[in-house]
Amino acid sequence: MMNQLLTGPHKPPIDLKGSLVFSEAVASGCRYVRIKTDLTIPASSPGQFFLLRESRVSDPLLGRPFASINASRNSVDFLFRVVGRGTEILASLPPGTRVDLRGPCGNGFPVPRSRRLILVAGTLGIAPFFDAALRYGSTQEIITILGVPGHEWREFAGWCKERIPDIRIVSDDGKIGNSGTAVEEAVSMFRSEDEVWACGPIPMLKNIGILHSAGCERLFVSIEKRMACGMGGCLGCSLQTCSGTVRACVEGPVLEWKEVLWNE
Amino acid sequence: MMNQLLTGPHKPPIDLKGSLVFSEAVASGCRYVRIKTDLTIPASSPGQFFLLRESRVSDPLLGRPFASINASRNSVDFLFRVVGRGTEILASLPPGTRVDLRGPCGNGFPVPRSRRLILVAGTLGIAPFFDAALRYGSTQEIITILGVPGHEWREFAGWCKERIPDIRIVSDDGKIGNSGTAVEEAVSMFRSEDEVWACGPIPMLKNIGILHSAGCERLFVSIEKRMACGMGGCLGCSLQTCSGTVRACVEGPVLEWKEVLWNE
Amino acid sequence: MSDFGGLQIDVGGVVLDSPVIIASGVWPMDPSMWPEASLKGIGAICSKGTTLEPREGNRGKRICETHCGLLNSIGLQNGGSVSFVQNDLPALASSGKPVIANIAFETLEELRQIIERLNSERDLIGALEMNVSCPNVSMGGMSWGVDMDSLERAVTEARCKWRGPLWVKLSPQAPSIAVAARICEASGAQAIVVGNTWLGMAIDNDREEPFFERIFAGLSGPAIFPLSLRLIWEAVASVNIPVVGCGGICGPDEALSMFLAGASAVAVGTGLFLDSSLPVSICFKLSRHMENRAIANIKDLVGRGRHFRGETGVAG
Amino acid sequence: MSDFGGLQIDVGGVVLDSPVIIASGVWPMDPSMWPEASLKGIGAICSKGTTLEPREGNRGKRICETHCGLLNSIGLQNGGSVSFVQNDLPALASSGKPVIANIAFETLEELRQIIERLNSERDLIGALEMNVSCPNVSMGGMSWGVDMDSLERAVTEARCKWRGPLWVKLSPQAPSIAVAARICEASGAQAIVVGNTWLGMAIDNDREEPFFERIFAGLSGPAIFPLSLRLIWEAVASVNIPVVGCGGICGPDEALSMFLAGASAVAVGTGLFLDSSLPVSICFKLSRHMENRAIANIKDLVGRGRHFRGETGVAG
Ligand SMILES: Cc1cc2nc3c(=O)[nH]c(=O)nc-3n(C[C@H](O)[C@H](O)[C@H](O)COP(=O)(O)OP(=O)(O)OC[C@H]3O[C@@H](n4cnc5c(N)ncnc54)[C@H](O)[C@@H]3O)c2cc1C
Ligand SMILES: Cc1cc2nc3c(=O)[nH]c(=O)nc-3n(C[C@H](O)[C@H](O)[C@H](O)COP(=O)(O)OP(=O)(O)OC[C@H]3O[C@@H](n4cnc5c(N)ncnc54)[C@H](O)[C@@H]3O)c2cc1C
Ligand SMILES: Cc1cc2nc3c(=O)[nH]c(=O)nc-3n(C[C@H](O)[C@H](O)[C@H](O)COP(=O)(O)O)c2cc1C
Ligand SMILES: Cc1cc2nc3c(=O)[nH]c(=O)nc-3n(C[C@H](O)[C@H](O)[C@H](O)COP(=O)(O)O)c2cc1C
Ligand code: FES
Ligand code: FES
Repeated sequence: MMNQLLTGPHKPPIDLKGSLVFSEAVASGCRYVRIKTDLTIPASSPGQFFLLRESRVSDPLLGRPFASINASRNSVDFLFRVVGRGTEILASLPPGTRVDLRGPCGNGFPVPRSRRLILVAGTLGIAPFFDAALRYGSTQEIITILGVPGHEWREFAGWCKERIPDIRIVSDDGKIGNSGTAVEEAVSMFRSEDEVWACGPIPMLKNIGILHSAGCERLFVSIEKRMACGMGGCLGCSLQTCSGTVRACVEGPVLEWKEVLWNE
Repeated sequence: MMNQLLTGPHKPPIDLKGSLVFSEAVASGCRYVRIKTDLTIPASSPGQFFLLRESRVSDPLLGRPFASINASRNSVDFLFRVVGRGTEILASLPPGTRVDLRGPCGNGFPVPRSRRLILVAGTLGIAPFFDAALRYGSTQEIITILGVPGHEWREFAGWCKERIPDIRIVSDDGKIGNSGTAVEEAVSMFRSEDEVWACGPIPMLKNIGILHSAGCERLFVSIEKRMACGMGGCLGCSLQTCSGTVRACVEGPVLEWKEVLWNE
Repeated sequence: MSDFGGLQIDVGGVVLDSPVIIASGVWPMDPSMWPEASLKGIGAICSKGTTLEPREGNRGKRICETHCGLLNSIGLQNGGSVSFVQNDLPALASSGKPVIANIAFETLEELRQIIERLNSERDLIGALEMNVSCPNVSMGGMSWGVDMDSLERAVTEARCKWRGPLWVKLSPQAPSIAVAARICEASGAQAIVVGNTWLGMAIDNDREEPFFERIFAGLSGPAIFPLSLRLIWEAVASVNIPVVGCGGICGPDEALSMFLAGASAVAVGTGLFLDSSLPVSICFKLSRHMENRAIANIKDLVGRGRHFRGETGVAG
Repeated sequence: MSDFGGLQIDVGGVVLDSPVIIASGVWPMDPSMWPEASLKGIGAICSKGTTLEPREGNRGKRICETHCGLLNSIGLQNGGSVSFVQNDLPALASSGKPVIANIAFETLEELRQIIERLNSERDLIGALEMNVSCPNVSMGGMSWGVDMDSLERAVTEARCKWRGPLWVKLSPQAPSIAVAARICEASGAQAIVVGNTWLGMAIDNDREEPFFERIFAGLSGPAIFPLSLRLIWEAVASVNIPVVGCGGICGPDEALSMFLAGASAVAVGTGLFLDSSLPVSICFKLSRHMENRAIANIKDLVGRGRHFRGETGVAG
């Protein structure tokens, strides 16, 4: 399957235990947390993710998938938004709380081949891109585009700006950065030799490929599916592609845009 | 029923939300915690207790019953020992964790009538007695006796000694304080006009009444039963007494020794 | 008068100001012991299961926590039907909330006698709720609600003798809840409560023996919610009388799901052990959901989750 | 060779080095994807449910979390029996662990054909595990494991055709697990697995419709453990063949309880989503418990929780 070819054979994720080092409110409903693990975290690449859960608590039962940021030997950060019960509880945990991690899961984005790499994010879709500059900043020209709905995302956008130097921010209401969507902004600058990574809600991901026809060659998207095992066992995260059914947690979450059957 | 007579009509407990202020290891496996509540805690008396649980988490499901210490308008302390999953999790919660409280539950010890009050505790049975000195120290002569199994309880005993001035500590192995049990120590000093409160394991409570025959008139024990509702609804905590079946969470946990059917 | 507009509903002959019922066996029978926080949202209160004669209940340990669940083996401790009519019933009725009298019986003769006693205080009782999870002694201990012939006989008998509204509280152990529900409807029940606790057990590993003296015990609490919801979905499709949803509701969202599945009211038990303001939280949630969708009356919420992809399984 | 002394056991014709089996449908079919931490404690691995022809599985959302539980509606996505024999089976067998081939079928004819294909690779298969929770199309969709005539026919047919050890994985929705178990034993099964997921459902309150496209889904995880344990207790009392305990085991204590109730092995599913070292933790716990009580062989642990207050319901 194409993505396995892109990233080489998978190593299964491992289960780790750790503690919450800090948990900061980045903006209303958004949290930036750091986990220190007891054992070494295997190396990961941008787009890979971890399942995070509070230790010993089995309600919520499953780990929640989050893209890793700043993963080092013994520490990994996450940036997440409170959308439901699981993230609400995770957001309320004070430093010191013991947590379980499973990861790194999934394939991650492939090593870029073009000189210019354009990263397109819808709100929290920015998470997998924090490490891209670190990893590929010296070999690639990287442009990051963050789209947010409007002014209520100002704090969030500011926080990202501090950490991603060349970020361009656009908002639907034009109150932060240019007016428009991340996809419009991205498409306006596409050159056919660019490589593009996108992460965000499904309609956005679908759109970017439709609009990019005159654009770049290599377009990769990171797709969110509900997950249980995160390691290819349960088939809870199945996804239709041109090459057949794949698992978002193993063959994904990163897929080539043109492989995805967008109308399924 | 006698205990209702002793303590007057019951007010139902109320449900409160609060946060963990601190959580200290008192000795290996023993924890001293303080909860600050959002709303005012109704006044309670020694022997009353609260059900404590982590907010929003429904596994563990039920609140765990603990005697209140230092209860004030907005804050209450607990001293507990890790014995199973629930207390293990409670002990691991860092400050800031949100908790639910239900209380004050139960009848508590009746206002003492004798001049001298002897408090007899087996290990964690000391918990309900911390407030007795505060409450009755000016009107009663109070003698507290703490029995522990042996030297591994030294830290715990020391901690209690700092907080309860006239405490006498005895240990089975004689390594801390006098050698012997709390009951032996207590019985040796009983005068018939004394009032005695005891809290600890069932065999200890049973024993004190058997041995005290030459002793005091008013002997009250606080009895532990598994509880679900803590407010007289579920009948999970039923207990046999001479006056019929009673609920440990309403008519108890404090009962007159001679009312309890010890062989049930 | 209801505190929440639009939440009043007639369930099998009982008018409830709010569609949230306190389930049987979880709440003090003396209203002076009810926390104030709970009073507002309560639409009716079920009594503890009453038997003809007083019962001591089970010996040994009575409750055991499981993951998100509670096993109980109380064993119907109660003061018997005489004491119920003399003491508990007037006390409960003094709360001003409709009283649902929950009864348990082992023989038809017992059933008849209990009803006779309750008939004497018919005015104080909103509805009679038959708990059919108890054993039918003439069937060797199989419960009334599991053997369909027993169920039919018991409900028919009760309908014949009892002068007020009749509800039947079904057992989740029924081989088919749809069949059981239809039998109740055909035998004259005006509402069914779906369901009761689920049969489970626990083992004390250290002692290497069952935790409970009677080995099996009833599982309640959030763990069972998805199972209860499925039962309600099935039951609603099979009868035209109202269904009261019960089992595992520990938050407002779960209650709402039950209404969408077709329940006309919900009963809460274990959830009250965690939060005595659960009834009022449920009412708030229902009101907000109805407001957002311009639903004026709770009746129009009932079964709304069934109108999709062409299905219309909702009870009439 | 077992890593844990005394944990080897013969379950219905399959010798397991450890009595912990990976349940069907939860684990990758490619051993290179198994986390190292899990390898040590595993005694056998069940394949994903294999059907005669390939299946896409269900559309829409497939998993939904509940309190301490997981609803799944995967819909038996699998590559079909040809691909199973060619690809998955050799891969699984290369792990060195006995492979339990889990199969699902809608007609007896399908059952026969699947077995025919599996017979061709009989040597790679430790046992055939019949999943009888799927619908029997000739019974209008009622599942094989719920209708006792269907169950008898299917097991008899499988016994007749399949050349190796035969296990049947029963449905918790069976009206009586004891009866179902006896039918399997009488029809030639060498072991039964008790049980599978419990039928539940969820509703999406915002969309006001069932969460799953197929409305009902199977509940697994810690929530169901007390219910599964009770089923095992009942099943063990009714048959003499070994019972594999399955349903809700998410920690070593739960596994131990199953053995004390009479299970000869346990199968773990959802628990692996939380901790891939669960199998080895279970083995440690069993070893420690046995050591403390001077039990040399796991066989002597099986059913020890049944010898109390004069009862001796343990299977021989
Ligand atoms: C590979 C991957 C990477 C992700 N990275 C991030 C990230 O870095 N930051 C971030 O804020 N969010 C990220 N998400 C989304 C995040 O996992 C969900 O927002 C979160 O699981 C919601 O949990 P909840 O309990 O609050 O929501 P609820 O809706 O209460 O969750 C119920 C269940 O649905 C699942 N679920 C709900 N929404 C999603 C979703 N969008 N994707 C997958 N599962 C979902 C939950 O995991 C849970 O099992 C990622 C998702 C995936 C699949
Ligand atoms: C009125 C009262 C006051 C108490 N005060 C204190 C105190 O101040 N300090 C202290 O350390 N302990 C106290 N206890 C005992 C304490 O409640 C238990 O140790 C605790 O509930 C054990 O919880 P667990 O989950 O760790 O144990 P587990 O054994 O895992 O608990 C499983 C279940 O059993 C119940 N349970 C277990 N042991 C007991 C017990 N001895 N009494 C009641 N329920 C039990 C739990 O509440 C829980 O529902 C008190 C008990 C009662 C009834
Ligand atoms: C402690 C306890 C006692 C109960 N007693 C009765 C009873 O006497 N009669 C009855 O019909 N149901 C009884 N039940 C069942 C509840 O009324 C309710 O149907 C069940 O607990 C499921 O709902 P829940 O999950 O909201 O608790 C009892 C439940 C509990 C937990
Ligand atoms: C995602 C998932 C897929 C499953 N697929 C199958 C299957 O194909 N065949 C089968 O017999 N059981 C299947 N099961 C049931 C499990 O094997 C197991 O019996 C059940 O989940 C109960 O055990 P647990 O609580 O340990 O998970 C599946 C369970 C889950 C969660
Ligand atoms: S989450 Fe289990 S296969 Fe992807
Ligand atoms: S704990 Fe419920 S009646 Fe005492």
